[in-house]
Amino acid sequence: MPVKTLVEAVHDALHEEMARDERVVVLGEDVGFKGGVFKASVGLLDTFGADRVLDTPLAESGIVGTAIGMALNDLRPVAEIQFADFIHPAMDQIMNEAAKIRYRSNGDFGCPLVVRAPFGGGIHGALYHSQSVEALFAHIPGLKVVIPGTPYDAKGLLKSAIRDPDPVIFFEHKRMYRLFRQEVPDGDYTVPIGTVRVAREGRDLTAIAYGLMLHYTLDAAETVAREGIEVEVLDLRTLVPLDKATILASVEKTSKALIVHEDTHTGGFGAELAATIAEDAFEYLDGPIRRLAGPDVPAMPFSTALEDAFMLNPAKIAQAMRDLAKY
Amino acid sequence: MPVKTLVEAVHDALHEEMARDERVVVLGEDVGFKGGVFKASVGLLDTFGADRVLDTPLAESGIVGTAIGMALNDLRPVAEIQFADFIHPAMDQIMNEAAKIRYRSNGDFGCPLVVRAPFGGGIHGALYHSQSVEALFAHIPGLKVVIPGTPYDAKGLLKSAIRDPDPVIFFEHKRMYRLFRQEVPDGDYTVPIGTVRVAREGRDLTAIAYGLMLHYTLDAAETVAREGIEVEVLDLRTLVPLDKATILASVEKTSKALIVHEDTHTGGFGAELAATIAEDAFEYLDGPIRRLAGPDVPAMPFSTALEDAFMLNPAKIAQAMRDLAKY
Amino acid sequence: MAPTVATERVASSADAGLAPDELRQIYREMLLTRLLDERMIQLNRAGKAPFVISCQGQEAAQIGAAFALDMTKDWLLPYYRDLGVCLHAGMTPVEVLLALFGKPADPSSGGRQMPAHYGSRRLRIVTGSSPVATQLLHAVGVAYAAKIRREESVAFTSCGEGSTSEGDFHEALNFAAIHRLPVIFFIENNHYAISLPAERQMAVPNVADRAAGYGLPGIAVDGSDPVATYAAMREAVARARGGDGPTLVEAKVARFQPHSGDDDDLYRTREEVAALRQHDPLASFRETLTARGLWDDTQETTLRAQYRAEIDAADEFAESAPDADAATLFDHVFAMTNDE
Amino acid sequence: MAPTVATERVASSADAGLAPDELRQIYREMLLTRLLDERMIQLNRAGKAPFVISCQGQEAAQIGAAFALDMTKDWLLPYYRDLGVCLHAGMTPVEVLLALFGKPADPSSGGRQMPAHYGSRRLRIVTGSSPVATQLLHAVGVAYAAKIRREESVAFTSCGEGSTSEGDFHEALNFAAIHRLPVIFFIENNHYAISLPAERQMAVPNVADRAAGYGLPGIAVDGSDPVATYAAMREAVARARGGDGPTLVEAKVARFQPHSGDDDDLYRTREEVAALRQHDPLASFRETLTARGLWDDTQETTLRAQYRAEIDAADEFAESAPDADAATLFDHVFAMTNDE
Ligand SMILES: Cc1ncc(C[n+]2csc(CCOP(=O)(O)OP(=O)(O)O)c2C)c(N)n1
Ligand SMILES: Cc1ncc(C[n+]2csc(CCOP(=O)(O)OP(=O)(O)O)c2C)c(N)n1
Ligand SMILES: [Mg+2]
Ligand SMILES: [Mg+2]
Repeated sequence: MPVKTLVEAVHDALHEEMARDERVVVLGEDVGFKGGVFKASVGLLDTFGADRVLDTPLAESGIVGTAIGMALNDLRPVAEIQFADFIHPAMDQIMNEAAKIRYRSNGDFGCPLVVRAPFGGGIHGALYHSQSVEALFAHIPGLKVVIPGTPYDAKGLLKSAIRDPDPVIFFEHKRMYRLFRQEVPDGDYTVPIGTVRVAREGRDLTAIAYGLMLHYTLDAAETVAREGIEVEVLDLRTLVPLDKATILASVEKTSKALIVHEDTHTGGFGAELAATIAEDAFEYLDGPIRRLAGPDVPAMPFSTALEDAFMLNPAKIAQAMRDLAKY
Repeated sequence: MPVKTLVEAVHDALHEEMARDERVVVLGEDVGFKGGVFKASVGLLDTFGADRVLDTPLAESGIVGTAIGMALNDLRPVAEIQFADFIHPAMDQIMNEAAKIRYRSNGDFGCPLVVRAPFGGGIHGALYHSQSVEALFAHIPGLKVVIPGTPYDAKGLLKSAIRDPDPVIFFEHKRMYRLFRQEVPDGDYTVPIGTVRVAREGRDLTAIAYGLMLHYTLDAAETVAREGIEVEVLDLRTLVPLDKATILASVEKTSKALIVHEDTHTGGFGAELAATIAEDAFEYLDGPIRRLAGPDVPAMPFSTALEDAFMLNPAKIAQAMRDLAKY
Repeated sequence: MAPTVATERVASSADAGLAPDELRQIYREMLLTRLLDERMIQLNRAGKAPFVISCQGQEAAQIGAAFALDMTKDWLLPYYRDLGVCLHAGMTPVEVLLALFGKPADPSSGGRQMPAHYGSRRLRIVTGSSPVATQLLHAVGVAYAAKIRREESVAFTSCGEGSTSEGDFHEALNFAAIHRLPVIFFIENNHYAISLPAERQMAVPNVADRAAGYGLPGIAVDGSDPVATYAAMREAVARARGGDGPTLVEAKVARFQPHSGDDDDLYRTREEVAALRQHDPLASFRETLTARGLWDDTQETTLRAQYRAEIDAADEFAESAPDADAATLFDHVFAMTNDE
Repeated sequence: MAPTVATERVASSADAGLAPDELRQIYREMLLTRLLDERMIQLNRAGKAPFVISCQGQEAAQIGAAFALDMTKDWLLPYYRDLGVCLHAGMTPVEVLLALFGKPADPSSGGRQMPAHYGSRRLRIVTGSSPVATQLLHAVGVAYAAKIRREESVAFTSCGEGSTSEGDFHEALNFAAIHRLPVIFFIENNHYAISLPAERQMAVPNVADRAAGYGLPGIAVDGSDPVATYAAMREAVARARGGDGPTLVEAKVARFQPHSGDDDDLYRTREEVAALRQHDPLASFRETLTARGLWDDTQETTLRAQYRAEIDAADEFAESAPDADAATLFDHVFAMTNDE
């Protein structure tokens, strides 16, 4: 089977879905002629033409707002926001429009839209090319929020997102775009939105992560395994709708939960996970629910020393695992 | 002592701060000649003149963006967003600019800005005049988020917000504007940002609420008190920075926590409160941490039947208290 | 690049090709709009409807504009004041009143949205929200889809002059101009955005003056004249259907009522409002038609009686229609929940 | 309302009143800007600096524009390509390189922001971010504060032509025009926004064409000519200081380098870029000065050597400056934490 990077997997999903359904269009800044600043859409313009691969003006509200109009008129737009840090001008269109179209029209209209954006740090992107913004969207009912943890899932989940009748916000960790390769089948397959993947089995504690942190968490689990601590690692994959059953089943088994995310601590998606566990698996808990997250500072700095201080890493995660296992 | 409504208290704070510090300016849609759609700024234009009380064009990013510029050039702007539901176009200016100015300039610049907005439902405002958006801002380090629960606090907290050297997002529950009166001293006093108020003492469980839900929670506490359940009610008042000490002390005393908010459930600020308690007061807990929140639907409907179904009320809260007390 | 024609009055020469029957039909729709609007204000004042927003003074612009569209293929993305546009598109008084009372049979939103948030796939009215100017971008996307499918359809979208200050207005016009999309931006300039007069909303006399900066034609028209509005819109529609791209049409109108049922209107003197009402587009179009022998008092009396009866019946039906079932609160969050 | 003058070339008659010394000073600053920019590109290619963004081709516009300002009272709200503007304002090569290496002594951000995110209260440069066009609104607010305090100060803000598509551009110009604020919107039109050519960014030939729609003057100027740019800016500054409100000045420039160190520039042919470089503003201004006897090869050689030495020293200093202490990560979240 071919091995692919995450960005290649994203590209393949776009290409195959455009070939499969002529209603699929791709739009965003530099997505056409340049093929995207991360090259996720390279070649699409040549294959599918300028009507379906659209280099837009520099205007994020405009990108999402026009994409919503396209979705309302029977296209299946996939909008790229160049960096998740620049999605804010589009928040009104995403949160007040896309998320509410089906509900406000009592089901008369739907909004089959995908908004893709690279997120996350560790690339010297500083305050405005490193952000994690998933918690903001996960709070808005009417949106689905997906973050693939592997190339295989990236392709399968993006296909599901494009075929979904509702708006899906799809974040790809940019540090992972070319970090490693994985077997990714050519041709069609989907991974359903809304299912957690058990990435590693274990009995001592449950660690939940997504994006780049999934890999750091798996690394850390290997480390502590050598010390006799068996961590069950869950790859969240979808924040909304949340696969509570898999999460609760794991915590019921291990009795301890560690939640890991790169986004800042207060009000991050880890809060929702912790609260859900505290409410629904309380009887099974054998220790406090730990959140290991980015620090509550406005954003990730550029300086290597400060960036390192901001970012989690396998060592910090392993330490948290040891502490919690000991509890 | 004079008795005042919440909106009068807000008005008095604005008036007194403008009189006290000529750097204070008020801007927003209809805040001048009309005195605000809820009349919070009535009379300010006459007293302080058009330079300091500014009817802006209909553009929320513009309102906040220009207010940031004013703050950078030594004014103390208080920007009104007419309804919290319309704050989204300003999210980039609030989250990427105001919140990050001090941090990104390494302390060289500050952004002493207040953004006020009425929020909340129960007034037939439907999807776009009923929203609670506090959780989105509480997730952004660099912002303070304040929600007064009483007229007294509204005046004192707004004064603190205006004098604060950093950006403060100040939400006022519009259903509370004229719901009741309370003694509010004329003249100067402040209520510090970042402190929880124990609104009612009790030993059986801790209920945490803010805004309109504070009052429903107090009502519910009265009801269950007649059944022998003594609820300690905390008026959160400030979401960020969070007064963890008071919250944890209460939960350590009662061993049970119920969090009540009008905003929707998933990723609401209740998640942060529950997660904090689950992590830091785990040993004291004697039952699951309950969240009672708005349903995970895109927004509050207009129809009375549906609005009532969306909104919490004292009866629903009392039932949750009973269930948790029984646990 | 198409020229900017910023003029207060586009001559309605030769009735812009409208036949007498069509002129009468325009008047009828204006009248129905007015009478239904008046009824809604009464119901609001009587405490039976929590919210109302009036289009009085803007009927001529709305019906004149809508007449230039082909409702079998064009899309409407109107704003909250567009009662006239939506009635023209086929929304009935019953449907409008079902929304006023927030009843589940309301086709726009099943009673979920505030009244005047029109929408209906059947009538090709795209669901709208309260945040102003967002629909302009949707219209651009709708037009884009139509264009790449080589459909003949035009997207009509409207907003008030105040709403043109939002960034979305800028982004929409720019995008539409670059792609020469079949979209019409219809600006109903009633000179106020709640309390803010247009002179403090913008430093140019006409919204139409903005169009040139995007490379699209901007036409200002007397929106109290339905035929003039129709004429300007007809040109814009022809341009859009002919592949020549978007047009901004600005109708100068007056707002006779407060901004909404919640507005005290104290920022205008009663004299100012009374003066505006002296130039009631409904009355003056009636005079025009009467002077030309196309209308008479008997017709007027008959039609008013007919509409009153229709509105009475609609009111009774809508008021007594069943309320929403609370269990439906969770419907239509996602497609999977109940539909598809 | 002030007129729109959209013309490619404003004549630089009589050196726009600039004395020979000033002309030479402009050239010197352009040269320093170029040499420092080249050094940063080298450092990026050598793997010593993770990020670089170049202003090559835009130096004449930047220095010409900045020369029209009074740095004792005006405020700058520049964008990431404005190395020349910030050097003119008093930022030193050491300071610029400290930022390039993300060192805590960087005055703009203490190494927190990416390079080229200028800021310094001392130099009256307002801290800027990456999201484009946001600073235009800040400039409007800064100018508003100056205006109501009756200060003479002007707010200068700049961005690329692509950034004018953002809603914030619209909201800023509108607000500034309504209040006739002392703010100058300086648009550096290098005809590309990363890969997007200006013709697909907007359907008008000049950004300056947009100004009229807001009721403010828009001037397009040849940004490869520092004197012409200075002349246009001087008028704009006079207008602002005289209480006559904002101006949009568009400088037509060329971008000689890729968008940033991360850009492959494959959307342009090498021939296209080579052709642009044929009209290097640095070379042509040197020729102009030389032809007029204001500059010679000896001066050039001496100055280049001097700047090289200065940049070498700055580079050495900045590279070897201490790195940030990780504990400072939590500083300056709020004022209370460490300062005030
Ligand atoms: C984004 C947003 N901000 C504020 C409001 C509140 N609001 C509703 S209508 C209105 C004035 C609109 O004025 P205009 O565009 O001129 O339309 P008109 O009501 O006069 O027809 C305002 C400020 C809103 N609906 N949306
Ligand atoms: C809001 C936002 N969206 C996207 C980007 C990514 N981005 C950085 S520069 C740029 C192009 C800017 O082009 P232009 O305004 O013409 O300036 P230039 O770089 O050509 O000088 C883009 C898209 C950004 N920084 N901010
Ligand atoms: Mg208006
Ligand atoms: Mg450019």
